[in-house]
Amino acid sequence: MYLKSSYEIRDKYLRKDMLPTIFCPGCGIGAVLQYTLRAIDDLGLNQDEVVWVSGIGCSSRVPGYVNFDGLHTTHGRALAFATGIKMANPDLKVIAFMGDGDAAAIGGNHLIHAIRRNLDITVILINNFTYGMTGGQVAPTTPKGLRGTTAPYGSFENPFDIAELAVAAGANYVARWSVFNYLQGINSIKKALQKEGFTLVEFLSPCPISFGRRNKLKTAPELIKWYQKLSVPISKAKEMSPEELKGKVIIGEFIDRDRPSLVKEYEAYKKRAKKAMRWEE
Amino acid sequence: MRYPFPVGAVDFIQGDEAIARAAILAGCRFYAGYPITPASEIFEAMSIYMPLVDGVSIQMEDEIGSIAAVIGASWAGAKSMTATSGPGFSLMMENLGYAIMTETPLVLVNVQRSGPSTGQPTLAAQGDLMQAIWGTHGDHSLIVLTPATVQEAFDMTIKAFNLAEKYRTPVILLTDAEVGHMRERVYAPHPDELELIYRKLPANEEEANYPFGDIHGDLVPPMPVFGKGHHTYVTGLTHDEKGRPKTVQSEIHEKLIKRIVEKIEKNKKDIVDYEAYELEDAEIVIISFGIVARSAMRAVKELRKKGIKAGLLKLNVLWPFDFELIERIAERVEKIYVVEMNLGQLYHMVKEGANGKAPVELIPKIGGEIHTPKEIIERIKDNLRWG
Amino acid sequence: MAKEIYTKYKMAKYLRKEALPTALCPGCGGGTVLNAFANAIDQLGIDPRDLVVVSGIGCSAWIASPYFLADTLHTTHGRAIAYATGVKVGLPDKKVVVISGDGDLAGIGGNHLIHAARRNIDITVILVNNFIYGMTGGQVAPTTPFGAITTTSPYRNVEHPLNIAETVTSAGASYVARWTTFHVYQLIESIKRALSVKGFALVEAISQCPVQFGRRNRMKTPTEMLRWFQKNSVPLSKARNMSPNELEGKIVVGELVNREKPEFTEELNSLIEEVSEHYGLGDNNAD
Amino acid sequence: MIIRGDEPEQIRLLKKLYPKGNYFMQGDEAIAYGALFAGCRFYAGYPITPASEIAETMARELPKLKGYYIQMEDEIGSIAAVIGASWTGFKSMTATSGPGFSLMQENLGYAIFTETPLVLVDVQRSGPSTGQATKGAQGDFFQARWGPHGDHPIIAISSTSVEDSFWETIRAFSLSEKFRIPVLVLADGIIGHTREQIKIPDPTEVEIVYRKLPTSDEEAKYPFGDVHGDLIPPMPLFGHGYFTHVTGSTHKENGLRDVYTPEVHDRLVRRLHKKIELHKTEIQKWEEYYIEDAEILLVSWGVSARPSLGAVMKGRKKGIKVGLFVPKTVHPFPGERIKELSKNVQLIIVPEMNLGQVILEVQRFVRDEVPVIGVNKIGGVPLTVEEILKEIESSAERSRHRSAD
Amino acid sequence: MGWVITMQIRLAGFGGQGVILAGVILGDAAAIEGLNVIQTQDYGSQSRGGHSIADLIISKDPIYDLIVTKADVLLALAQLGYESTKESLREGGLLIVDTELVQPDKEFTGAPFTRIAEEEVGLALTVNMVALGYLVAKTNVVKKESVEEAIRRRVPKGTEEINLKAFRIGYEEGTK
Amino acid sequence: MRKEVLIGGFGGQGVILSSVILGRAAAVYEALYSVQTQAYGPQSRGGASKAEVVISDELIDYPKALNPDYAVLLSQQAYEKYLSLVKEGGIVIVEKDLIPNRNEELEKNFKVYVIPFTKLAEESTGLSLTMNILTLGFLVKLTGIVSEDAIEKAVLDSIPKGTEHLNLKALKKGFELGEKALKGEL
Repeated sequence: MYLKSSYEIRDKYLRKDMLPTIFCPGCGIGAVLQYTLRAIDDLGLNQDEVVWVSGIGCSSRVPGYVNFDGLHTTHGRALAFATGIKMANPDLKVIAFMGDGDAAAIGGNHLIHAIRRNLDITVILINNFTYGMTGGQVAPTTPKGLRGTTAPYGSFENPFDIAELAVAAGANYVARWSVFNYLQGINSIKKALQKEGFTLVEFLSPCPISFGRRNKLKTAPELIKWYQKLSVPISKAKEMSPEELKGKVIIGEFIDRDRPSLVKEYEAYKKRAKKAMRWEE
Repeated sequence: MRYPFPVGAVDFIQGDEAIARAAILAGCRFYAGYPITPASEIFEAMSIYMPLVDGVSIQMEDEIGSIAAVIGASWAGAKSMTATSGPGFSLMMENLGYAIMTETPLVLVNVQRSGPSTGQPTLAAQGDLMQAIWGTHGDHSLIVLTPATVQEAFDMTIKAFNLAEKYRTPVILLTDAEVGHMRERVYAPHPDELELIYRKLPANEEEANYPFGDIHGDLVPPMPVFGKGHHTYVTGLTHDEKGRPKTVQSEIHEKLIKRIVEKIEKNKKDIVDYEAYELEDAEIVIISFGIVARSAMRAVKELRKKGIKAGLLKLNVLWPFDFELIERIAERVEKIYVVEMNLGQLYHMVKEGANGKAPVELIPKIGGEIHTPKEIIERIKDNLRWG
Repeated sequence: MAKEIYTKYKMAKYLRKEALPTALCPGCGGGTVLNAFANAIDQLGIDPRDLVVVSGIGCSAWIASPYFLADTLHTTHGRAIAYATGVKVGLPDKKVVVISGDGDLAGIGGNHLIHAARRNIDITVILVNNFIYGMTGGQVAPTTPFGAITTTSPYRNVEHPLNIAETVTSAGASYVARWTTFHVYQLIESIKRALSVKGFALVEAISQCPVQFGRRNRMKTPTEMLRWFQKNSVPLSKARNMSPNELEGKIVVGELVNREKPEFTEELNSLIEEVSEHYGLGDNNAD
Repeated sequence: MIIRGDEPEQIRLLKKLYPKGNYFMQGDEAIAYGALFAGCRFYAGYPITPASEIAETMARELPKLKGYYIQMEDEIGSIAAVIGASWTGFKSMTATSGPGFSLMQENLGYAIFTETPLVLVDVQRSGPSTGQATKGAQGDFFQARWGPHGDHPIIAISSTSVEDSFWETIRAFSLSEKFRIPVLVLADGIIGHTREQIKIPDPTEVEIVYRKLPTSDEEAKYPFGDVHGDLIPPMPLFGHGYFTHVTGSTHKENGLRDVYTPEVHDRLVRRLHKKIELHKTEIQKWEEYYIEDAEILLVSWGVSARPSLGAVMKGRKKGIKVGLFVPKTVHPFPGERIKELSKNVQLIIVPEMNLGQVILEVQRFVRDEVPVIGVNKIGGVPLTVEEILKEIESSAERSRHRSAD
Repeated sequence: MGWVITMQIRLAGFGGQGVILAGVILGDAAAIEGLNVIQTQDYGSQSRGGHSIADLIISKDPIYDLIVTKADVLLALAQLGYESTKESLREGGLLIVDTELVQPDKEFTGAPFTRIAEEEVGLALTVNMVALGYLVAKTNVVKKESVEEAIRRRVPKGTEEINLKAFRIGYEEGTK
Repeated sequence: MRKEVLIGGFGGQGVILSSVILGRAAAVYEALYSVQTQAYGPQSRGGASKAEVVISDELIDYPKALNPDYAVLLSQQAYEKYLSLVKEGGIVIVEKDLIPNRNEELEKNFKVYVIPFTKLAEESTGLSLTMNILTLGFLVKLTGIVSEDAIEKAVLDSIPKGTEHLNLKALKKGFELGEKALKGEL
C-alpha cells in the first residue's frame, strides 16, 4: 500500500487557518484523525458530500480542523444531530468523531438508540479513559483503580466496554484498536465507511496530560507499553479464561454484519405509506 | 404536489392537527419528536403525512434528541419542526440555546400543560411564557408566537416557519392543551395562495465563507447548508464570522451575541403582531394572549353592553415584546388588566411597558380550566364598584 | 367488589388503599406484575418499611408507585434509576426497587439504565415491557417489534427493537432475567432472586397492553396477547442453539446472567473507610 | 446512616481537617467548603468548566467526612440523584454551568414541586450554548427565575467574593432546609476561578439549619400539607416507615396524585408561592453602601458588585453623592427596597455582565420613579472600577446640567 | 523597586510553563503576609501549548477590581505571552522577560530563566520558580520567606526541595 | 346566532364522536363557525364523558358552553351534573333507561324530551353502539341547528368504512323521531 505523506494529507484536508490544533503533545487524537483522513482519501470519497459531526470534548474539536461541512454540537448529543442530517439528506456521508465521555457517558442513550435503529453513520470513538478538556475527571471508561481529579483515590466504579455494548445493541460493524495499531485502524475505518448502517471504530488513545500524568503514564513510550500489556487480540482472547481476561481490553473486529440500515428501511416505509393510502400500487 | 389532507378547503380539526398540516404546507419536511401529552397528536399526524410527502418523521429516544435531530436536519437543508409540552420543553433548553447560537431556523411547538413538573398533563396552562423567553442559559433572543384559535394555530405555524427562515432563528409556537385539543373550523389555503419564505442561501463562494457574518447589512447571514461543497463549520462555541471557534476574545463574543439579539430587536416592527378590539375609546383595557384572550374578548363585549368602555389587546407575538405599544396604550387608559392562565408572567412585561402611566392589575388563574368571561367581568366590576 | 378484594386477596395488605382502584385499563399486564412483586416480597418476608420503590412516568410507573404501600418516589420521565441511585447511596441497608416501563427505562432513560448496570449498584429494576407508550396513546417505543403498527408508525415500524436484557447484561449487571406475564411463577422466582442478589438486577417482564398495542396489532383481548407470549417464548437454553433467523420475532425467556461482581455502594463505602484510615481520621485518633 | 453534619463526630473531623484560620483559595473551592461546613454530605455531579473545581474538591474532601461523592452519567442524572438522596435525609448539592444548568431544568422543576431541599450551584459562564467555556458571565439571571416550565417560586442567591461564597453557600443550605425548596447559588466563572484570602471559621461558629421533621405519624401523613400553619410541611424521610409517596404530578396534601381537580392544583401551587412570599423578609438579603444621601444609586449583584463598590468609593472621593445596593438574594428580588430607595435618588445605574437582565427587574419596580440605565459588558472580562466610575461621572455631569437648566 | 499601596502583576507564558502555579504561589505568599490579594488566570482551552496568563493584584487596601487593568509588573516567559499582554503594562512599569525566549520592543530586565532552570537547577520544569524568584527579588512585593512557605504548601509532594532551589537561584539572579 | 350544545354520558357511548360530527357538519357543510371541546376526567376509560359544541355565524370568542341551549344527557351522572347549567327554556334530551332518577322540579325550566335511545338503536339497527348517531339525528331534526344534509355528510366522513349503512339508518331513525317530536307526537 502506498502511503501518502502526512503533509499531503494535511494540505488536502485540513483548514490551515485553524491550525495549530489544541491537542497536547502526545495526544492520540491527531493520529486517529490522520487514519480517518487516509481512509477517506484511499476510498476517494467526495469531500463535499461528507459531513463531520461531534459533541463536546477534545475529540469533538476535530470537525473544526478538517475542511468538510462540520457540526460541532452540544455535549453527548452528536448522534441525535447526525440523525437529522442523515435522514434529511441521505446522500451525505456522516462521520461522528467522538470521545468516550461524550459518546458513552452523557451520550450513552443516543449511542445505543442510534445503533438500534442502525442509523447510517460511522463513529470514530476516541477512548482516552478520561475527560481531558475539563481537566481529567473520572470517566465511565476509566479502568478501576486508576485516578482522575474526581477520583483522587482511584476509581471505584466498573468501566464500560463500549465495543461490546455496541455489538449487543445491534451495530453492523464494530472494531477496536489502540492508536498504535495504525494499519488495522485505517483498514477498519475504510471498512466502516463503506458499509451501510451503524459502524463504530473505537481507538484506545493516550491522554498523557490529563490521564497519564495522574497514573504514572506520562510519556508516549510508557503508554505504548501499557497498551501492549492492556490489550489482547480477539483471537487470543477467545482462548483465555475470564480470570485471565480480567482488567484486559480486547482489540480486533467484533462484528461485521449487514442488517438493513435506517435509510433503507425508511425508503421502504415511504413506499408502504403511499400504498396504504392507495397513492401508489 | 399531492397533499394527504384537503387544501383550498374548510375542515374541522384539532389545533394539534392544524399545526401538523400547516407545517406540511409551509414546506416542513423533517419532524422528530417524542410522545408527550398534549402534543402527541401533532406527532401522530406527522407520522401519517410525512412519508406521503417524501418527508421524514422520526421518533427519537428523548426530547433532547428530538430537537438535536431537528437542528441537524435544518443544516442539511430541510425546514424542520418538533413539538412537545412542559417537561420535554425543559429538556430541550440546552439545545434550544444551541439553535439560537448557531442561527438555525426551526419551529418548536410547546403545547402548554399545567406545571411545574409533571403537574396536570391533560389540562391547559400558560405557565411557560417566561421560560420560552428566558429558559436557556446566557444572553439570547428568539421569536415566540401564540395562537388563540385553531385557525390561528394553523396560520401561525406557517408564519413561524416564515419567520424562522427569514431571520435564521428558532421560533417557538406557544400554544396550550385547550387549543391543541379543541376542534374548530379551519380553512387551509391551497399552496399556491401561500407566501412561503425560504432561508437566504449564499449567492457565491465568498458569501458562503461567512456563515455568521452580517454580509448584507441586514444582520441575517445567508445560510450555507451542508452538502453543497461550502465546507461550513458550525459550533455552539463563541465563533467569528467564518464560524471558527473564538472562545477567549471578548470582542468577538460581544459582536456575535449583540447581532443575534439585535437581529430580532431591530426587526420588531416586522415580527410583532397583535389585535386591538374596541381600543379606540377604551378606558379599561384587557391585555391577554392565547386561549384566554377569547374569554377576555367575550368579557369586553359584555362590559360594553353594560356601558363600560372596555377594550382588548390580544397579543399574537410574545417575544420580541413591544414595550412601547403598551406604554402608548397606558398613556390613554385608566387601567390595564392582564388576563393569563398562570400566576403572573405577561403581567411583569406589561407592567414594565406601562411605565407607571396606568395601573396594571393581574387576573390570574391556574388549575387547568380557562377563565370564564364572568370571572373577568366580576373582577373588573368589583374594582369599579370599590375603586 | 372492591371490598371483596380487600378481604379475600392476600396481598391487599401491601397496597395503599386510598389510592385504589388503580388507573390501569382492564386486561393490562401491570396488575400481574404488581401481584408478582407483592408475592415476592411476601415470600421473602421483606418488611415494606425496608423498601423504597422508585418509578418514572408512564402506566407501568404507576404499578407500584403509588399503589404499593412503601416509601414511593414517582419521578420524572426516564430518570427513576438516577433518583434511585441517590436513594440507595443514602439508604444502603434498604431494598431499593425501580418498577417502570420500557419507554421510561429503556427509551428516554436508557443511559441511566446502562450506567447503573455498569456501576452494578444494588438496585432491583422490574422493567415492564409492553412494547408501546401506553399512557400517551400508543406511540412507537424502542421495544416495539419490527413491523408492528403504532400511532407514530402507522405504516409499520421500521426500527429494530432494543434487546434490553442483553444490553444490560453486556453493560455489567449482576442479575438479568426475562419473563412474560404468562410466566407468573417464574416471574415471582426471578423477582425474588433479583431482590436477593447484591448488585444491579434487572427483571424484564414482557407484559400485555391490549388497548394501545394489541388493538392495533390484531390482538384485541388480553388472552390473545397472552397466547402470543406463550407461543413465541423460547427458553434461553433452547435459544442458544437457534439461528438469528429462527429467533426473529421470538421472546427469549429465562435467566440471562447471575454473577457476583463488586457492588457500587459497597465499593463507595470501603473507599470512605480507606480514605479515613489513610488520613488517620478514625475515632481512635481523636485529638 | 444519615450524616447531618452537626454531630460531634463531624465537628471533630471538620476541626481536624480544616483548622480555623486563613486560607488562600478559589471561589469554587470556597463554595465546596461552605457546603461541607453547612453539613452537605452528598454530592452528585458531572464535569463542566468552570464548575469542575467544586466537584473535584468535594470528591477529595467528602470521603474524609464520611460523605458521598458520586459522578453521574450526565447533569440530568446528577440532580436526580441529589433529589433521591435528599429524601433519605442528606443535605445534598450539585454544581454545574450554563449547558448543564439548562439540562437540569426539568428535574429542578420536580424538586420545586416536591419541595425537596437541595442546593444547585450554577457557575455562570458566557453563553448562550457552549459559548466561552472558561469565561465568567451573569447571563443566567432570568433562567434562574424562569428556567423550568410552569408557575413556580425559587430562591436564588449570589455572592460577591471568595469569602462571601463560603458564607452564602451556607446560607443557601439554611434557606433550602428551612423552607423545603431548592436554592440556587448563582456563582460565576470569574469569582469561581479567582483566588483570595478567606477566613475559615471554627465549625461551632457556623449556624446550621436542618429541615423540620414530622413529630408524629399523624404529621407524617401530610408531607405536602400546611400542618403547622407556616406553609412549610415537615418532611417525612424515606426509610422511617412512613410510607411516603412523592410525585411530580399535581398532588394532594397526603402526596397522592390528583391531576384533574383544578382546586387541588390551585391550592398546591399557590401555597408554594405563598410559602416564599410569607417568609420573604427572612429570605431576602442585601447590602447597602452610602445610600443615606445618595443621588445616584448603583444596583449591582454578584461579581459586578465589587468593582461597583470600588467605583462608588472613588466617586465619593470626587464628591459625587453615589451609593450602592447589592442584592444577595436575587430571587425573590428585593425590588420593594429599591423602590423605597429610589424615592430619594435621581438616577439608578445597573452594572452587570450581560445585555441587561437585573435592570429589567429594577425597572419593573421603579420605572415610574426614576430613570434606570445599565452598564453592560459581555465577553468574559469583568467590569472594572474605571468603567463603572466613568458612567457615574458622566451621569453626575448630565444631572448637573439638567439641574442648571 | 519599592511599592506603595497596590501592585498589579501579570505573568504570561504558554501552557505547561507553570505560569499559573507561580501566580498561585505568589498570591499565597501575599496572603501569608496578611496582604489583600486576588489571583486570577486566563488560559486557552488546551491544557498545553496555548497562552497562559496569571494575574495578581496585591494591596494593603481592599481590592475592588477583579482583573489587572494596568500592570505594574509584567513577567513574560514566551514571545506569544509577551505579544498578547505587552499593551497591558503601564507606562514606566517593570518588564521582566526570559531573555532567550522573548525579544521585547521596550525597556526590560530579565535573565535566561529556562536555561538557568535546565543548567543550574537541573530541571527545565522549574522555570516558573526561577522566574518567580527573580520577580520577587526585583519587586520586593512579598518577603522571600513567605514565598518559600507558599512553595512548600503548593508544589507536589516530593518536589519541594528542587522547587525551593530553583526559587532561590532565581532570587539570587534578581539581586545581582 | 350563538348556539351551545352540551353532550354528557359515559365512555363508550360515543359522546365525543357525536360532538365532533356535529361540529364538523356546521363548519364544513354549513360554512358556520364551530368549536368542539371535551373534558378530560380521571376516568376517561369507562368513566364520565363530556363534550361541548359551540356553533355561530360569527367568529367564536369564548369557546366553551356558558349556558347550553341544548343538552343531550345520556347518563345519570351527567344528568345530575349538567342539567342545572342549561339555559332557561333550553332543550334537554334525556336517555330514558339510563336516567331513572329525575329532578322534575328543575326540568320545568326546560323543554325536556325523554327517549330510550339505546333501546331504539338496538331495535332499528341491531347495534346499540349506533345510539349516539340516532340521538344526533334527533337533536338535529328537533333543533335545526344544522341541516339534515350537512349532518349526513359529516356522519359519513367520521365513521369507519363499512358501517355507513348502519349509521345512516340510525341517523334517519333519529330524524323520524325528531319529526314526531316537532309535531308533538312523542
